[in-house]
Amino acid sequence: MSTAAAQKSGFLATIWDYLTTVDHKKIAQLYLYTGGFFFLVGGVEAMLIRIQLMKPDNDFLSAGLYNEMITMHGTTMIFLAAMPLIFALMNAVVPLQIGARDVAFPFLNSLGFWLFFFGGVLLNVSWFTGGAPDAGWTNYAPLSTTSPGHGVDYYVMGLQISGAGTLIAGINFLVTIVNMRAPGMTYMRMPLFTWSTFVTSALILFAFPALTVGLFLMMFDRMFGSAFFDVALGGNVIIWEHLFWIFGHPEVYILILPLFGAFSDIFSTFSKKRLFGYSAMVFATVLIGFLGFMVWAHHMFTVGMGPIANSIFAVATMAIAVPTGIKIFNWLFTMWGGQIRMTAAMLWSVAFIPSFTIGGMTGVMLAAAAADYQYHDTYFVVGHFHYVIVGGVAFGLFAGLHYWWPKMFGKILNEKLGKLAFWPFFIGFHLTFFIQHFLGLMGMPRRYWVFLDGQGLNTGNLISTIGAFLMAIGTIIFLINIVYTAFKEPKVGGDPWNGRTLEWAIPSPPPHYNFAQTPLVRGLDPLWVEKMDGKKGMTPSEPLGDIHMPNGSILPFMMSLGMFIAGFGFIYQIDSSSWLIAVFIGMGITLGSMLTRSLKDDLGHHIHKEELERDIKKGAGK
Amino acid sequence: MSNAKPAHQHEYERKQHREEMKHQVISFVMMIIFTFVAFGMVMFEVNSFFIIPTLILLAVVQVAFQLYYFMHMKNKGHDMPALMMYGGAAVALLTIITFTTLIWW
Amino acid sequence: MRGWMGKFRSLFLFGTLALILSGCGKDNLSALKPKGYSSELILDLMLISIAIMIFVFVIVMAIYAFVLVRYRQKKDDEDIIPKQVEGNKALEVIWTVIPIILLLVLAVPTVQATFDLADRSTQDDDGVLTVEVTGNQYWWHFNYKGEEISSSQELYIPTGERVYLDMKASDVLHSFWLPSIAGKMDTLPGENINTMYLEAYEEGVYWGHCTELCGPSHSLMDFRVVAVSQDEFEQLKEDFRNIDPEAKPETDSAVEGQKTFNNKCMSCHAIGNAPMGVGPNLSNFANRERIAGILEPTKENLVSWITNPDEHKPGNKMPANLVDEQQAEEIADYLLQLDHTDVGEDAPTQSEE
Amino acid sequence: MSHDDVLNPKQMPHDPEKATLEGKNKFLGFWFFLGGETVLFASLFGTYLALNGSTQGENTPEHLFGLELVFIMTMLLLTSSLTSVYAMYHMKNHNFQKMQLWLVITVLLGLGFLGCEIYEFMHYIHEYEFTFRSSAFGSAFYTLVGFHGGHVLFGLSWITALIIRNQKRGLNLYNAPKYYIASLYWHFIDVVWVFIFTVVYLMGKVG
Ligand code: HEA
Ligand code: HEA
Ligand code: HEC
Ligand code: CUA
Ligand SMILES: [Cu+2]
Repeated sequence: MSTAAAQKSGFLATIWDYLTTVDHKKIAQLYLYTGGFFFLVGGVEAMLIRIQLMKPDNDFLSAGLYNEMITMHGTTMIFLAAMPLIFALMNAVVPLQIGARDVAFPFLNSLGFWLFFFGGVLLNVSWFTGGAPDAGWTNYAPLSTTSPGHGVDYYVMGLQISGAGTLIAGINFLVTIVNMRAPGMTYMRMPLFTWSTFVTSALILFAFPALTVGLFLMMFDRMFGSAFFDVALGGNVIIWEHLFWIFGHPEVYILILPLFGAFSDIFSTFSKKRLFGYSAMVFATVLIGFLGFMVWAHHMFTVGMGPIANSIFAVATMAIAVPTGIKIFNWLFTMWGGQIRMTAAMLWSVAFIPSFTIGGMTGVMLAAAAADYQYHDTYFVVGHFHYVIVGGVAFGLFAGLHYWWPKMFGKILNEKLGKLAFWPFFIGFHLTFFIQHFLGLMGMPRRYWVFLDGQGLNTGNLISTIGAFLMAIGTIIFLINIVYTAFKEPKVGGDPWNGRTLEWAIPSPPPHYNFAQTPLVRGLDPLWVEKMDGKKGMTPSEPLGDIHMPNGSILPFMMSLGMFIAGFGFIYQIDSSSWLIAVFIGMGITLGSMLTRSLKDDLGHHIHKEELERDIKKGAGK
Repeated sequence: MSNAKPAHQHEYERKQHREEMKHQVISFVMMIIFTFVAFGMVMFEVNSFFIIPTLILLAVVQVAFQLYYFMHMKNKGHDMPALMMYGGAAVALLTIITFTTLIWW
Repeated sequence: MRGWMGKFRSLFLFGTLALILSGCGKDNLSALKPKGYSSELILDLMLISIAIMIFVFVIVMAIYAFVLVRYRQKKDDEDIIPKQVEGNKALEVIWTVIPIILLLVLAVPTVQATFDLADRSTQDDDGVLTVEVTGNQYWWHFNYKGEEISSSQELYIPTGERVYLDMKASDVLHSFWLPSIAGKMDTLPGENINTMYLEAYEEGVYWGHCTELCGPSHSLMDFRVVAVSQDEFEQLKEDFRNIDPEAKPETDSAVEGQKTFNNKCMSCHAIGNAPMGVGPNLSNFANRERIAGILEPTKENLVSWITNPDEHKPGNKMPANLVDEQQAEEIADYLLQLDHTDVGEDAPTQSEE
Repeated sequence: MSHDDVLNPKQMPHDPEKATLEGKNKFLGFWFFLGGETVLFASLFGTYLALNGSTQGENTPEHLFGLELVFIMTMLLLTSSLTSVYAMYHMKNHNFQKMQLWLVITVLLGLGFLGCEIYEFMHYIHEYEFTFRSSAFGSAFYTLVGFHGGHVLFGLSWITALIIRNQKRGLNLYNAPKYYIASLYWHFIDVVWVFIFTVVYLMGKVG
């Protein structure tokens, strides 16, 4: 039981506590630490890429290693850094924003995290066992099916396991948002971050199964001799591309939408205004999610689908600019007439607008199918997606972390250092990626281990590399800030930013039951509504009573560990069937844990009224 | 199991359940009939231009019976399930269309 | 279609844009310096889109700058509570409708250009050349359909007419990109054949890249397209058909080289007209601008390639150390005199600049 | 609601599967999961349809498939869907033993189905040398139908585990949602099968 363990002190007890926790706030921290770690790993890989491309004909990395580097950089950044960091924010914030005590499935929440964790570890183990995957993050067949060694097998198993975790997390958030809202929290009163979490989770629900199937087919081809992508036996390599992008395009909106939500909350808080055009914002979010499923083939314009398909997908893709534009203008007009406070969180958000707009506009340029015959697979595309991903997702994560850090850890990240980290990162970002558009048009394809001298590409690449170093400096300052804040900054109260939404109505960090009494929501921006009525906090919707909480459990960890072990078994049974033992052991652990879970009743425990009253005296009630 | 509900309400619920069960049995019979028709058409080689669309239509109707009657999607409190099933079906449809038109050329 | 889009170019904004962009990149390699029908069409499309984007960006930035300057909180205003505006119907309609219009303006030429570039109506006409292109790890093969000639690494085409390419791959995916003449098209293994066309306006040697990740040496899978006048192209066909694989070289060393080559290398390479082998056809090797697509054509480089190709193109399929240093030099002498045509020799190329 | 109420309710509510918050969550979460499964199977169907011409020889759908067995399998599975409906009917009427009985019948029918499927696969492999590896069509066929078979197997184990685990203690608010979603799962398996017999077997025979 988590409460019992927490009372025991000591390092091991803390570890045990985190291994067994089902508390969404602690799971948020786990996501933050692992995602943050993988961001650094992906960042170091990016730096190695940029060093290799610093000058023509460079041989800092070997050709094979370079391909491993880009593959792992892309895969790590997308699946193991950006997504978990987003989940960190969602877990930390969404239940609080809707006035819930926890998520709908605390146990599954923990399972989702551990699956992601072990999937990510499995993927990265490949560095030490003779070579990482090297067929690009898109892993196109037949390069991937014929890639020697076990690199691609790690890709398949790692993503399959962490993908299962993601799917679970998505379902969890969907149900949480549908079922767990506090009284009065209607759909049209939900903060935009919650809304975008909802839409994102729906995208996960419908997009990830396509990846799952793709990975299964890839696994069968590589490990069990099937012929899906083997043209000699009638297979077809385009199938992988479709499956990958049916997943892959929604995935990029899975990445950006939650941060659109975070920006909405931040702009509104630091402009002291309610979000301009709230219902249009909700509508635009849903519409982006919806359209996101109809455009995947814009990644395949040069595959040869023919002019009809290309035209349809081109026009459908362009349509997404409309709801996104609605968002951009609504943010601008949220600030219009407001009282803008330039905190570090706001700084990142403000910087996001021009950066993302450029990225979105190059996206629309890419969507012009005929023109994409020139852009495709060149640095123009690399420029586009780093503008939206770094300028949108990474900026958003920095902004969101600055904004919600006090809620997660009870301390505001040092503002001075925050701004100091911003500037080199911001400048470095534009230096690195703006020039890449031109490099692409001047004839530099992407995924190029070397570019040749005398093609006019030298200066551009050098500038790009310099920019990357500035980003690294920015990142390091941000890390320093975290350490500095942990030791030097004072504790803050529940509502350091003069917030508007429910999460600011409870202490920072919140007690593990979040709300001693479930609040009554009386409008959009519920806390602001109460403040305007001259009240200090939320009005409770229920009398103080016992609170039902779920029990911690080691089973999610065990299930995921089993999958991890089985993963190795699957990878190496090609070499020797004795590895099948690992499959059996691993699956045994997983299935055994599942059986334990379903046969053993687990009804949770209650926190008693007296305990709550004690907490409230100490300040937990407000 | 002891049951402390007022007798009339108890009766009422049971009647409702019986009513529902009747619908379900009817839908089962329909499903069986559809299946017979589908297999019959193929086994007795009813060769017609429409045979494939007809087969698919029969399947879709049959599945609708499963979802709405057997799985109770017609009952209230199923808005969200319906939304998500239709969402899934829409993506499914796009996927199938793609795989039947854009894979070989 | 080209007509009305071409006219845009004379407009002021387009003119300047085109001018600025064309400052970028090398001749015969850059998408911004079109030398052919498709690339020019695409550049026009790009310019339209860039103009729209600049228009949008300027508006966004104007509002942005105004907001950030005007509405920053001042020192003493901390207690001011701004009006909590819910929204504004009129504004919201405006920023929904205007982007839709702008996108339509972009969508129409996009669709037109997409269909234009997929046009194959003249492929089966008399006298229209179709080349079968095959992408291999990491080299290209070109078979001139119906002409009984073929070449590797360098594709010869006549200027001023459409040449169709029927494209496929023998192993993994590749993509054929010729920025200054046309866009790109993937080559796929299996039954899916892709078609695109090239129409070069000027004579020249144009540089192309493989743009689909295809293994360690993906970045070294360069090729060239030599566009020559139609007369010269006729001459070329003539020259290629008359290649005599047995022709005796002039120097002794080359004669030795020929022997060794025929012994050790012919299992993969061909000289003269032959179906595509495991390695590139070397008929007119001395006419190549690069060895294996990337190396300066010096004897030193060639010897080094023959003895250890992997050092230059990691992972390529040609075995190392088939011959010793001495034999390699002789082979190099032999190969470097396989100069079967003068066609294309004075065509301008990007490396000259 | 106290723990006692959940395990030994003084009064069974109208919809026991949705009486607790946990039950409501399970119910909804499981439906969402089925939404995702729809896409999963659609991807498999798509792959199958794309590859069903890639037979590399005479092992074509027309040549291989026999409709009699498929018809029997269909009847088994369809009927098992009805029996699980009966089980839920008795759950709503709080008649635990009858519910268990109908579920046992469901499991038996499901086992029958699975047996036929295994026989079918064996038949193809031994009589026709038509395997997972022999052509892209073979891979697609066994993967699609096998994924469904895997679902059947999982569903059977799940329902069996529930039957055994709860035999002694009867229906309560803690296990009612579990029963309910297990039966949803079983129906969904039938839904998928309807498309399999239509798309794979019937359309395969039509050619
Ligand atoms: C967060 C991630 C993210 C986001 C949000 C986007 C957003 C968009 N992307 Fe991007 N994209 C990627 C991540 C992302 N992309 C990645 C990772 C790849 C490469 C994958 C790989 O190959 O490895 C890629 C590749 C990619 C391609 C394929 C290129 C190629 O490989 O050849 C295309 C083509 O259409 C495209 C288009 C778009 C469009 C139209 C949008 C739109 O959503 C953008 C909409 C936004 C705006 C337009 C700006 C704001 C709007 C206004 C101010 C209103 C007015 C505007 C107009 C009228 C234009 N993207
Ligand atoms: C979330 C997604 C994401 C993010 C954040 C980034 C961030 C960055 N990316 Fe990434 N990138 C991709 C997703 C992403 N990328 C994808 C999907 C691809 C395609 C892959 C493929 O083709 O398959 C790609 C490809 C890609 C390429 C093209 C490679 C090629 O085609 O050959 C390049 C080249 O410049 C590049 C550079 C960078 C840089 C410089 C950053 C920088 O922003 C990174 C900044 C971060 C840091 C610099 C971290 C600094 C950390 C430290 C200094 C560590 C300190 C250490 C300790 C304290 C232990 N990326
Ligand atoms: C097993 C097959 C094989 C054999 C044997 C072989 N080669 Fe090659 N060769 C190749 C391949 C494949 C390439 C293309 C490499 C690439 O560019 O990736 C190549 C490329 C070349 C090139 C560069 C071609 C160009 O178009 O620029 C030369 C020159 C060459 N080989 C010479 C030789 C000589 C000389 C020998 C014998 C000593 C030889 N090869 C034997 C497979 C072979
Ligand atoms: Cu061939 Cu890249
Ligand atoms: Cu996309």
